[in-house]
Amino acid sequence: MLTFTIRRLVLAVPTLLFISLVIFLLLELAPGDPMAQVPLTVPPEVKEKMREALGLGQPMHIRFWKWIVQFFWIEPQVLIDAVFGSSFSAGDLRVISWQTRSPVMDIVVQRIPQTLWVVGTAYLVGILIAIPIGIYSAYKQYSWFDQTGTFISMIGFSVPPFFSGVLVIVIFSVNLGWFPSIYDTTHKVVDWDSFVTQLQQMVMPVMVLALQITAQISRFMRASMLDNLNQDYVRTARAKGLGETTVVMVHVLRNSMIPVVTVIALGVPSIFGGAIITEQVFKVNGIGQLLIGAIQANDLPMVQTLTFIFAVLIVLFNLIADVLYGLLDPRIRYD
Amino acid sequence: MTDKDRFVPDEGLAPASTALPGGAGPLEEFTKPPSNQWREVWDQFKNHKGALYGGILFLVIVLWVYLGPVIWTIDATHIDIRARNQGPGFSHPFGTDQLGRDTFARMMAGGRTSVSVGITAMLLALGLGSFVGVMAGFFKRLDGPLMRLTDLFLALPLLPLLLVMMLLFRDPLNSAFGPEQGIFILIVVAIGVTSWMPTARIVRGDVLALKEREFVLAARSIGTTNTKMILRHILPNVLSPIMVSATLGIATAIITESALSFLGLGFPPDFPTWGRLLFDATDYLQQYPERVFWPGLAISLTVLSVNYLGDGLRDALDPRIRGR
Amino acid sequence: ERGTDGQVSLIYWQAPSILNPYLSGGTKEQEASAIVLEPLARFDTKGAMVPYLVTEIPTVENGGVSEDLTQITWKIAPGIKWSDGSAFTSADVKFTYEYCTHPEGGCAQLRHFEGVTSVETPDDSTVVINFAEPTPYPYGPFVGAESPIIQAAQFAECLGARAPECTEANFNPIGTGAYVVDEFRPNDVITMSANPNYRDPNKPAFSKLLFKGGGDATAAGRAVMETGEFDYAWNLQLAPDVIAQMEKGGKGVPVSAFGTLVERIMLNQTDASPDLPDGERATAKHEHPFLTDPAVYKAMSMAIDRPLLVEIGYGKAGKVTCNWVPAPEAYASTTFDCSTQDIEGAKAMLEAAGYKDSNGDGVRETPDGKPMKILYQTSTNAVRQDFQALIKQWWSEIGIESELRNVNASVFFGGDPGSPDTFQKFYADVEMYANNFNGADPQAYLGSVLCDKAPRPETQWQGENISRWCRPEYDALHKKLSQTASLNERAAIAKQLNDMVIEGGAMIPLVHRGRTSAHSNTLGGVALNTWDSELWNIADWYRIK
Amino acid sequence: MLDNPIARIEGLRVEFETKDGPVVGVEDISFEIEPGETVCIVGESGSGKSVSSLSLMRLVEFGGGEIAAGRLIFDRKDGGELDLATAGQDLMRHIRGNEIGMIFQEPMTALNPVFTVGRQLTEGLRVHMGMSRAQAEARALELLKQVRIPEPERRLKQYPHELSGGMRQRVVIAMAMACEPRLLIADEPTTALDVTIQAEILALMDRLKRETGTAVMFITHDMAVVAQMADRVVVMYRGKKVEEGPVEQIFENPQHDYTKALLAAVPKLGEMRGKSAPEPMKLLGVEGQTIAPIPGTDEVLLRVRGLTTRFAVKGGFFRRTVANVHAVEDVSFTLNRGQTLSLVGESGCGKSTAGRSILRLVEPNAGEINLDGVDIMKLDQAGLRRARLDMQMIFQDPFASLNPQMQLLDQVAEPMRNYGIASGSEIQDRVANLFDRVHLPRSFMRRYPHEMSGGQRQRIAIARALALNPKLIVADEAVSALDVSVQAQVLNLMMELQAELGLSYLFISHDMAVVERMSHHVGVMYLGRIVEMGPRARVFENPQHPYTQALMKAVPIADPHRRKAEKDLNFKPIPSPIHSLDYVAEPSRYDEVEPGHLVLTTDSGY
Ligand SMILES: Nc1ncnc2c1ncn2[C@@H]1O[C@H](COP(=O)(O)OP(=O)(O)OP(=O)(O)O)[C@@H](O)[C@H]1O
Ligand SMILES: Nc1ncnc2c1ncn2[C@@H]1O[C@H](COP(=O)(O)OP(=O)(O)OP(=O)(O)O)[C@@H](O)[C@H]1O
Ligand SMILES: [Mg+2]
Ligand SMILES: [Mg+2]
Repeated sequence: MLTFTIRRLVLAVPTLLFISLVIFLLLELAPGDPMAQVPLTVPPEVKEKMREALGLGQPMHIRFWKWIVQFFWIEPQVLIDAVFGSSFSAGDLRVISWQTRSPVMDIVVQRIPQTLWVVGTAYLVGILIAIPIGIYSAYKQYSWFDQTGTFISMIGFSVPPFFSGVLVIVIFSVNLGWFPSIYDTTHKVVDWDSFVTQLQQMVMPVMVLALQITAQISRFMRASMLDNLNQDYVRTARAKGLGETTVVMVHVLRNSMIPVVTVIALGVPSIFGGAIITEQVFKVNGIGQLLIGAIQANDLPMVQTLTFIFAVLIVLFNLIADVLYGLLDPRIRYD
Repeated sequence: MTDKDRFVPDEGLAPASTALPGGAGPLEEFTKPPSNQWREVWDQFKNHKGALYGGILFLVIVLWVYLGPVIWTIDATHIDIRARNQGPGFSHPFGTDQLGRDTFARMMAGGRTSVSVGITAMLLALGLGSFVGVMAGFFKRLDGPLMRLTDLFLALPLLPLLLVMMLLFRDPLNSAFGPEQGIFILIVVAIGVTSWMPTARIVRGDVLALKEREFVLAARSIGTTNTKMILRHILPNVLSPIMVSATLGIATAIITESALSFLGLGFPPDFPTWGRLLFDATDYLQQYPERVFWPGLAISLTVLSVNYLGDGLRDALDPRIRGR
Repeated sequence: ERGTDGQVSLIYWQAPSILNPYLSGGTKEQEASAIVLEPLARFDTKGAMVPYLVTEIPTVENGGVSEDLTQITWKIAPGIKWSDGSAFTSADVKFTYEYCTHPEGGCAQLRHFEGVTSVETPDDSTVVINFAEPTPYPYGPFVGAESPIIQAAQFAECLGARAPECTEANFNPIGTGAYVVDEFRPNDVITMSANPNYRDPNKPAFSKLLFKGGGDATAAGRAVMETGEFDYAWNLQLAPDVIAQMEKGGKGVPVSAFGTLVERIMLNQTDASPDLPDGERATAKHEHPFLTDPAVYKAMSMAIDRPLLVEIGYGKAGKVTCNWVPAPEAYASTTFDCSTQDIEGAKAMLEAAGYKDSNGDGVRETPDGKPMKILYQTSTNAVRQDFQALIKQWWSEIGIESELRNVNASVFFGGDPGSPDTFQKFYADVEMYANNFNGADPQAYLGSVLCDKAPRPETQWQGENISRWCRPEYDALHKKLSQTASLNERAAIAKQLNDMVIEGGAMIPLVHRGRTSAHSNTLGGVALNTWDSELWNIADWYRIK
Repeated sequence: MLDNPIARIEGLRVEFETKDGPVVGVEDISFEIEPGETVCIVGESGSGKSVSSLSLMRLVEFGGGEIAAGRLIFDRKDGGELDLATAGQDLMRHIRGNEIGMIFQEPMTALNPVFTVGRQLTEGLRVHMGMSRAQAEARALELLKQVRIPEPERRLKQYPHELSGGMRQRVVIAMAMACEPRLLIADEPTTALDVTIQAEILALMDRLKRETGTAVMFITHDMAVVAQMADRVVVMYRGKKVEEGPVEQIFENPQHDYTKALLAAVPKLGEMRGKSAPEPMKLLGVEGQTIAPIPGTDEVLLRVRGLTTRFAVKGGFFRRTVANVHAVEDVSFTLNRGQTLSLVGESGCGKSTAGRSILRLVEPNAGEINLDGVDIMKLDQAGLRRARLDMQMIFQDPFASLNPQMQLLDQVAEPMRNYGIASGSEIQDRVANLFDRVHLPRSFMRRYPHEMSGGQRQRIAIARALALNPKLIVADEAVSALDVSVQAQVLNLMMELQAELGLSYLFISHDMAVVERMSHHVGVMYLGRIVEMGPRARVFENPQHPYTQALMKAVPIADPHRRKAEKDLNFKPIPSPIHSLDYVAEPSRYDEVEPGHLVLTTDSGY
């Protein structure tokens, strides 16, 4: 298993380098210019100078190489410095956002907490709701509960968040006044009251996101349970005289969770990636909003870095899903 | 997660004793006459209640959006400014919008685009996904590169990709197909190209498993070439996961299109789609709630009907289940 | 009493990414930095200048401006301190000039210092600005939200190419304004607190300020007027019935004010057909097949029902206008009237000029047989899309077929020379957007249609003359304006210039747009200003008890 | 009290709710089981054996069935009688596993793959006996010892997939025995197992029964097993009981036609004694059967020399080959035209690999294969494809080897289409002829595999193999998955075709009785090598190699008078065929003990 993991990790490096190159070329081809924000009154020659200051004057391969160095060599040093208080990175040029003229990673780090709070919680809540629903739907296949569950998850799947988000805002903030419609990213949880406030402001975005997540995961859970409920070992367990609860919640569930757990692991990168539309609707200003903002402002270093981080996460969690599968299912042996 | 190893009690269907004395002679005939394959598919499909209703509903929606304008002749872009912001009434069954355009007509026009986008984008994604999946699963040498390609596409951000595509292809497409067709092709391709990966993975997994099945070996021993092997033996047997992807694909394509509208990358403003109608109407959620209701309902109904339709089709296309 | 009213919360649906207006030309950055950084003088709600960091506005009458119009002298008011407690001196002003005019700095506000030869500091409280030529309107530098003063001490190391590296200074500039930055989160939120060293000991009334960015205008309006979570929402570009509905929420009110913003349709004087090779497309090399014909653009203008547009799109925040320069009062021409739609008249005009529908497809052809089909583009925005649909219908009634296109605003206004979708490139026949000028003097604005300002490949498609409209007599008259000092005379010339542009078909003005913002019922002191930053008087804001 | 039956089934009727309305699983079944007695239920697949047993456990309900009528009287430990058909699920839960234990057919799937053996064994104990974890584990260990699993301590911590099939089945037995139930239901406990393991398991059950006095309800379709195990026999046919009686009576004096047919269809080891050439079986109710020996010719068709096939075991960081599975090691034989050579041996000894290597469906590492003058090993892909015209294969699992999505017509026509032998309507005619050949009605041509019975499917596979008029057919366990009665028919069909068309078979099987019936020559394989080879009569009547002898002994004999005792059986575990890269296999050397009868002298590992 360890060899497998290491092998996959090593193989991932060229893949990731290739991915980063493709992203880079893609962004180069994309329309948009970082000087878009600068008004027309600035003469072209000044703009040209500004571009040069951003490193845009250099040929493409040099810029790509610079980004690689900055991202893989300097940024880790900054991280080490931040943790141990050393100063390896002093004076080195970090990956700088064109939009804010500040290091990209600092902004990313700033955005992670709110993304995790909202999207992460939604993912968690979604899973926690989805699993029991999936189990029960499968156990009572074609019952009214199952039918309703299918129906609701299909609706949940088909309602775009820009609509459901506004709908809950109108209902819960405007009409009922229960929750704030705008997420306060500066809010800090220090005591119980502030925790309650935090919960209040999280409820709606979490609700909207969790609806979609629940819809998907519960379908998976149901299918997986159905696959296992008819297996011979279930009959064996019953023949042993075990109670229904034990049979379903221990024997069947454990087996059914294996594929679901890996599906869940595969979804984790999307937490870090944020939920672009939901973040926008509730003004959560997490990673998703950062990405879309950067794209709109043609902030290439930011977009490049963010998408590359996503790529790393996706590759990493693919691996984690595989390893989890191997760990959970004793039949699977890598090597 | 396919149902390929779902418990199918096929033994006992034709007791072996039919060949024994006491039975009706050595080779008893089945009472059921051998029938046309498509007839059987239809018979099974008919008996699947959800599928039948889903299918009918989907058909109704498709007919409504494509043939409806023949009956309801008001032009979806016609502005009748005096009649704006009307509620449902006799002359405008779904009311009118802020410019006095007939919502009913706009729903049909929007549905035409949405349904076409859904179906074509799904077909494209499916075609790509199945192709990559089959190739990767079947040819060991291609497996690594193709799966890395899949990773790459999974990791690519959709938005810049779209912007690049818009930049590179919009003008050529516009001049070749006209502006509406051009953007239609662009959006369909964009959605298709960014959503084939899950299908590819599932298909690959199934193909890998199928390759180990004895009938593939048997086919090889009777001299079946690779191409024929894929066409005759592999593809029909991965049809059911593909069908599932297909039904989900239509739904996701319709929803993705609406998200593109939200981000301002979708169709032009006078080109209604359900996603855009819904998006435009959310601003008026409080004043005119019925405006969000219609497109919302249409999207949900389509997604639902397609889902049930897919369930039924999958069962109907699998001769093992069909025989039950 | 300073700091007694708790917190004031502002929501801007576009989030600032930096607090240094010299490094970003965006309105959102200017608005946000206006809370902290101040210019020597600002414009009030009527466009008149009010002294801020100076004792009075220099004029020729009071001797502040030299007779030959090449020098202006500002007297800094005594006792002004930076928020860190150090004294504000003329050196800071001079530094600001140096900072922005540094050849490698890429300063976004360079045009405010156009024509300035030097800034002198005879003493700590005197600033003398010298111009190369007689400048009848010498209030470009250091006046208004776009060219505030930055602290020399803080930015000393940030000159030229090093400007972008000063993240700390760019995010937390030290200013003389009513508030000090506590934390700046780029593209998200800014928290500020009252400036302890603010010159008026009783201001500001709030101790804290929250400046939230992001989302969309609907949500911002809702947060102020319906849920009352925020005190102030900026620039609510929403349909009037949406705003009216929000107002029913009862927590806040929309306020509107008119500046010089005009929603207009620009008419491309050149041929933007995709059949032309790149480099010739949309340049003066090829004239537009029919848009330059007065009969055509006049008919197009007549076909438009402007009052209806106002009603649908802007309600109280809009007025019908036929002018490019609608304000200030003195500069607004009254030559034209365009408040009634005249489809029949338009048809007749086209008919008379030889544009007939000869093949019966409902679209007219030019005398040489070209169908009158145009591409009509604008940025993505609900109101603009409604306008497009309406105007498309009206034009189709007079036999001009239009194809609509909307482009994401960030691309459309982005100015990327590589993108075909920018408004400068104008790869369309007509395009709709709004523009205005800051300050109260239209001279620079009127200069934007000079022949040599046309975007073209040689200028990397930069330039303000979007229509590529070119009349030598206009250029000459504009030159005359730049040499005239008398306000009355200037107004007369300006009106004449405006009329030439409209008459000549560079654009079809549609709506004189006001700015609508909203503030909560409990927020006092708001005076919506379209000539300067909306937050120009934020020091005076208070909580109504 | 003593003669009180432990379980009495009266007029049982079970219905299943299906899409096409209710289906009757079993109808009006009545029989009883006395304490300490073994009752065997026999009958072909689908006759309702499992349904009856599951009803007794009230587990049919979970499969969608319903006990529509009848009583299931069970005599409980504390004396009272109880009708299980009406008992509540709570009470049933108490009885299941505690008073009635059940062993299932498939050891591969009957255990939960994600829990350790120990966990699954102790579960029932803790529920029913209220044992603590430690107590339960101690008892589990004891149980494993009882079922004679080697290294029982280690097994407790292992997962099911880490055990061999035989061991798994023992675990299942131990699980069923855990609470010392008074009635043990064994639903085809050995069907999926090898002869040798089967023999062991049967002996084990017999011993356990004797030791604990448990009554056993034993379900099987294998008459030989019945003969070994039963006290009484219940014969079921199409959901009904057709006959019941003591085992001797059933075997010696069967009353019902079906029972007679069943017994006639069972190939019995030793039946062919004294006959030199194979001959078809006499089947009841088949008119006009001509039973004539099939002599074949002496002309060599296939000559295999030193065939060696290894599978690489990859590992390490760079996925390099770290070891080899020596699946087939230096195998040589010849096969004559019109004759059958059988390869026998236990699971995993390399029979299939040998067969596939000859067709080069797996690539052999070394060796020489000469088919009718063509050197198969030297052919390129195109040549190989052409060569396959002459050699075809029939696979073990008739269902798995047919494409479930293709109509039978197309499946049979596929080889002809592939080689462009025929086209259009000619194909149709040819396929029709082939259907006639294998005795399938032409009307089946438009059917799908799942619409056929197992025997019919195997006929399709045979028809497909015949389509190209091959000279050689490799039949890899072609009848192992079939019911006895069907098996007999397919065997007869194959022999008939051989007689008519002069086909040669390489017949691969692990069933000694079938091999005896079919073959001219026999090769016994063990761990990749042929350990003994010669004319069928010689090998069966005079086995020389110790492995052959052990194998012969393990075969259950369909005669209740010749039961085997556990002590007769003595199997060594099979050594691993995996060897490191530098392992050099010794060449196979043989002793010719009689003319044509070769015995391996090289150490085979046995
Ligand atoms: N879940 C079910 N749904 C419908 N019919 C069923 C079901 N289970 C069993 N049957 C039917 O009941 C009959 C008896 O089946 P059963 O499983 O008892 O056969 P069996 O004798 O055990 O066969 P085998 O030897 O193959 O195990 C068959 O006709 C079968 O089709
Ligand atoms: N594709 C393969 N890769 C690796 N090892 C294999 C492969 N196929 C077979 N083996 C191994 O080769 C050996 C011989 O296998 P083979 O299938 O020939 O046995 P068999 O005698 O046919 O057994 P059975 O009676 O179970 O079919 C076994 O140890 C098996 O594990
Ligand atoms: Mg059974
Ligand atoms: Mg085998």
